[in-house]
Amino acid sequence: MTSLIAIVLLPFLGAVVNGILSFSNSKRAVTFTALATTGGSLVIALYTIWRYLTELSPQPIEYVLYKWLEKPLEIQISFLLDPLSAIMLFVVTFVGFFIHLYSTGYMSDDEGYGRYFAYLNLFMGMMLLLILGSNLLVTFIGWEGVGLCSYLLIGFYYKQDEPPRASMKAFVVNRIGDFAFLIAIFISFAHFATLEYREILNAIATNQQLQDTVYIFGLTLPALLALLLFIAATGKSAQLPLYVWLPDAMAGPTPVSALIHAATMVTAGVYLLTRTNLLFQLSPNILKLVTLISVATAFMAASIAIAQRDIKKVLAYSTVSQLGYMFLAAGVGAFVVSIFHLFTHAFFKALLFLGSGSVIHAMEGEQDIYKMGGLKQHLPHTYITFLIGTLAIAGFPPLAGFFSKDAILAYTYDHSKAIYFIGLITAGLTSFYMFRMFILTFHGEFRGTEEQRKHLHESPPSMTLPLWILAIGSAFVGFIGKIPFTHYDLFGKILSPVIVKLEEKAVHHDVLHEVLLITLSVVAALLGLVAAKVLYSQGPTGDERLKSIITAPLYTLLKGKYFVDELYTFVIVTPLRTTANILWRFVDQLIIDGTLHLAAGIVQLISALGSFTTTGNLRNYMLYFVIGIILLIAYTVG
Amino acid sequence: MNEILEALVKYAAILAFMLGVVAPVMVWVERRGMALIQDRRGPNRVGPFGLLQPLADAFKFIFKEEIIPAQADKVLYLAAPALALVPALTTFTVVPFGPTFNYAGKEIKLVVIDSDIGALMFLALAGLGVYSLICAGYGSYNKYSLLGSLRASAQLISYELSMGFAILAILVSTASFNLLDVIDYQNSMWNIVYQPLGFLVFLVTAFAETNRVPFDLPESESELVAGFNTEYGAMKFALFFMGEYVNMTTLSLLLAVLYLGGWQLYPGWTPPEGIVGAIIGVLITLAKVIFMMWLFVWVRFTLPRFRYDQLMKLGWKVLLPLSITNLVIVTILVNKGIL
Amino acid sequence: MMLETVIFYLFASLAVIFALVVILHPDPVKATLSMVITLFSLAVIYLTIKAPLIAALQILLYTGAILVLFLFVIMLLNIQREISLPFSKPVQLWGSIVSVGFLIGIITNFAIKIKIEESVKNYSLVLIAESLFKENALSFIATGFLLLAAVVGATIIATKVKRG
Amino acid sequence: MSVVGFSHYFFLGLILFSIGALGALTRRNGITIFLSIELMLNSVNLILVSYASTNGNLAGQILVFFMFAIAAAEAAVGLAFFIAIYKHRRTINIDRLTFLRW
Repeated sequence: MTSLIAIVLLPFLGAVVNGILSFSNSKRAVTFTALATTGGSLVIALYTIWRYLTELSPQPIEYVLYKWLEKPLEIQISFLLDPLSAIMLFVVTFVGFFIHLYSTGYMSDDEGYGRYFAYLNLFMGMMLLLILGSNLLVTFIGWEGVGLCSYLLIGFYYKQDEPPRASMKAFVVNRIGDFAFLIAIFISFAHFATLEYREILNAIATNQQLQDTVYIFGLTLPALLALLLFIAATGKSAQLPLYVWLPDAMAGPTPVSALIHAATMVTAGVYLLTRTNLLFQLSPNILKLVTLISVATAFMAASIAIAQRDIKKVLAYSTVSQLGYMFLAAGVGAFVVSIFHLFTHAFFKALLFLGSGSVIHAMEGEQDIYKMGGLKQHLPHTYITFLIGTLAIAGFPPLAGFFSKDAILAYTYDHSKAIYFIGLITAGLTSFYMFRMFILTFHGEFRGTEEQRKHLHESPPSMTLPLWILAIGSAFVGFIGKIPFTHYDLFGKILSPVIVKLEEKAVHHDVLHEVLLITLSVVAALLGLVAAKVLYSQGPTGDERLKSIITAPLYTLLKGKYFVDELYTFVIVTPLRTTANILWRFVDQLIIDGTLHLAAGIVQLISALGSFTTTGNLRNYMLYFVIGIILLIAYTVG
Repeated sequence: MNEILEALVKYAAILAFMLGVVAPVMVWVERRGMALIQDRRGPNRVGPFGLLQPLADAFKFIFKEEIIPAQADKVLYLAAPALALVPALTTFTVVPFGPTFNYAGKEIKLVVIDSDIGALMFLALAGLGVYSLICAGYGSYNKYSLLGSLRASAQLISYELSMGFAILAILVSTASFNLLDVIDYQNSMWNIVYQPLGFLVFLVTAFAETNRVPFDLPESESELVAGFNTEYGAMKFALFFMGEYVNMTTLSLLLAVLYLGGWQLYPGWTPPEGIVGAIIGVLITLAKVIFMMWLFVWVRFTLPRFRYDQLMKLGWKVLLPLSITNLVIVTILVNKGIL
Repeated sequence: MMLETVIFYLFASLAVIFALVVILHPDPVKATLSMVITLFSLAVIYLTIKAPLIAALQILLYTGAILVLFLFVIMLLNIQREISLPFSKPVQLWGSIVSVGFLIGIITNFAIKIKIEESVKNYSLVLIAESLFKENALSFIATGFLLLAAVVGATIIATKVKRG
Repeated sequence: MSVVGFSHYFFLGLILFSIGALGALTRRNGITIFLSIELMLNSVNLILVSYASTNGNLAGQILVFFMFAIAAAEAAVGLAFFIAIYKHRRTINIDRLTFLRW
């Protein structure tokens, strides 16, 4: 499968070329390179996936690019194509290409045009490396690479104050997860002498003793690996307690938020969990932890989102919440559904972000929904596509979000009723905050300045075309998943070889249950819609009414994002900074530097004694030389 | 002792020939040839067809007043003409000018020094010519002289390299530094056929080495008056002059030996036994030398002069790569057993 | 027999005299030209000890190339005569003379201990070539690289444009 | 060794070497110092060749052959240095070139 190489290398090639082109001012060349490489990657990927999935019984295909290190530390750079990576490949290349296309319009006036596309192409390459890697190390390279690109792109507007700070935050917070990932790599290498997913999973599956023996801290080895990988995933995929970087990451350009911080990179954790699902299925405790954290994340993020004013912040918390849903699905053992939600979410969340980008573009950088309103007439395409996206994420049938979210809730219901209800409430909240934002943005009176009103305009075709494509996707991709009341489940069928089925769980409810569940989720979504409509049809004043309903302290708590950032600052950042200061002032400057200066001073003193021979006169040196020879020969001759 | 005597006899003979016959004849040939080419009369007053003109010139040089510039460095100034002649008069000692023959039961080789490293000796001695120019330029206390001498020595060094490489290519195919072996090697075919590129390079560098047109920049009268010998007159000038002609003759002889089969009438021709054969061989060699000398004269009055930068470019960027190419090709061919 | 002895003493004295001129003459051009004569004399001496190849190379390389290079550089830099003669700093002078004297004494002492086995052998070019290209082939190639490096280095150093 | 013994060549070499050494130690013109060093090099060459000839050994000549190459390289680089120094300092009088001093 040499086509895998082409898929991965094309974006890297684009990154290099764009990096070089960024020194010139040729926007057309940059556009061409960016679109040609990602487009080429997309076409080859589509062909490869089609060829692969239409085989009668697709076997995982491994392609070894080269052996990096030989035994005993045998590491090879190799790619793996199986149903899971095929689906991820489709998401990344498809969404990635259209966001590239969108960016050519959105970023067209930016002076860092070439730099932007160099980063974005690099991101594409790294993401492909992440999902196609056949072992932990290649995935890790991609994992770090996307982290780097995320850092670079969040801080893209490095001349302003906020973006560099946000990018630093994202990087540092991600490091915690990466650390766990690294430890997981070390442990698996120490025990299996390999990093290949399939070999590790095979070794675990066939070794009963390994599954039963406690390894450390009361955890078995699979459980430990699962825990570490989950910690890694909480960093990259913005789960509690490491989610704090994602809302801040919205300081980057909007297409970046769409691609990296909604559709692809942040779902890497879900991908990793699914890739190693055997580990999780062997350790029920860790699965429980995943469930708890994910549902807490989903609910918390959704509740924060209802009190935000920044259109992108709302979407960011929405992303965190939806990622929580994905992990929830994984936590209850429904990895297929988790990937399915990832798939649908990639479409509608990318669509929503791009739509918000279109709005921001029209509003000349304004992101506060209080200052928008009534954009329906001015941005018809954006309006319709945004509506589709909103309906999809709120879970209205028959849009994509409905299928995936309903499946997640159905599985959760089997698992635990309490968690199901939290999930259901979260679904209602989702509907509420999305429509709140939607109504405030597109309906009512225009609340911006006269200046802004004059400039209101629909975005160029290069931006609306991706919107429409993604809107169509958001509307219809749900049908490839499980359709209620039937046994049709294309997605599950494709993914079945990847998901280990340790014990067959009851998936099929009777019709009554199923009708009930669907009704409940639709009712929740409708309630959210109605509440938003009632509260916010008069504009931002709805906030006051919301405040009166849920009491002021709670509203302040939500508005202040539960003050998690402040808590982290107080508990971690401040003590750390104080310690560092002490170390710097006393240990570094006084003790270490002092020792060095003392040593240097002594040497200087000694050298001053000998320096009178250093006259700089060549003849003197030659004289020393001759005298030296005389001594040497005299010694030899004796 | 006998060998030394033999060498001295041979040297005396060839020296007498060079200074007594070649130089005067060449003076006449050059001037009459110039007249012929430029459609003029040339010297025709002294003797029939001006044949005695060289003699008259010699008298003029001898009786002219010797002038030494007041600020000149006398040692260097006076050493320069002698230094011009000395390398010229030693270089031909290693070049064979006739076939080996037996006389009174003794094998006599018609080369002054039959050395294993004849070709190397030639290159070494030819290189000494630079010092004459430098002494002349530095000793004359004259701007034009100094410039001319610097130009000349730069030119000499530049072109010596290419000439060395061209000769080396011949020696590689012969597998000997001895020039007699080179002639023997050409029994099957003359080197000019095998190495036309090398021949071309050698020819051009020969012109440059003798400071002749089109490479006579050191003495280009239009810009440097007369170059390094501006301040020289009378016998001293005559010595420079003679040195140039001897050099020309030696290079022509070397050219004949290296590329035109020496004394061979045609490839593979061996002279008859005895003194007669030797004389025929010498005459054939002489014919080739005369042809080459005529070529020198011919070129001198046909081609214009190079500019200095063109000269350097030609030397370093054309001839040197060409000669190295030639050497590489020849080496490869020899290695493959083709040559 | 006598002839060769005469040749040796003649050229040895020439070499020494002009070597003295090299280090004593205030004019660098003359010093270099004296050096030419010294080296040429040495070449003749090489001929008497059956090293004609070395003699030819000595003339070809040293007098024909290296010293011409010296002359070029001297003329290029327009180096004037030294205003005062070399022996102007007495301390340094005496230091030098004493050092060199010691050096000579020690080396002579050293030389006495060297055992000399006199033997006569014909050094044909073929033998030297075999030694050069077979036993010392690696050194020969290395020398080639050294020369290449020297050419490149010299070009870069000499053509470096002065700043400021 | 035919006519005069090895000692003759050795002492000739020694004399030339000491002359070279004296020149190198006392002259102040960079080029002349360089010349003196070349002189020392040549005296060593002479001793090597004569010693090799005396012992019926080729090694000395081979060594001298390599020394020629090295001397050529040294001369090229050294003179290039003088040119560079001259361009920079307008002199090659080593009494005034004291930038080896700290």
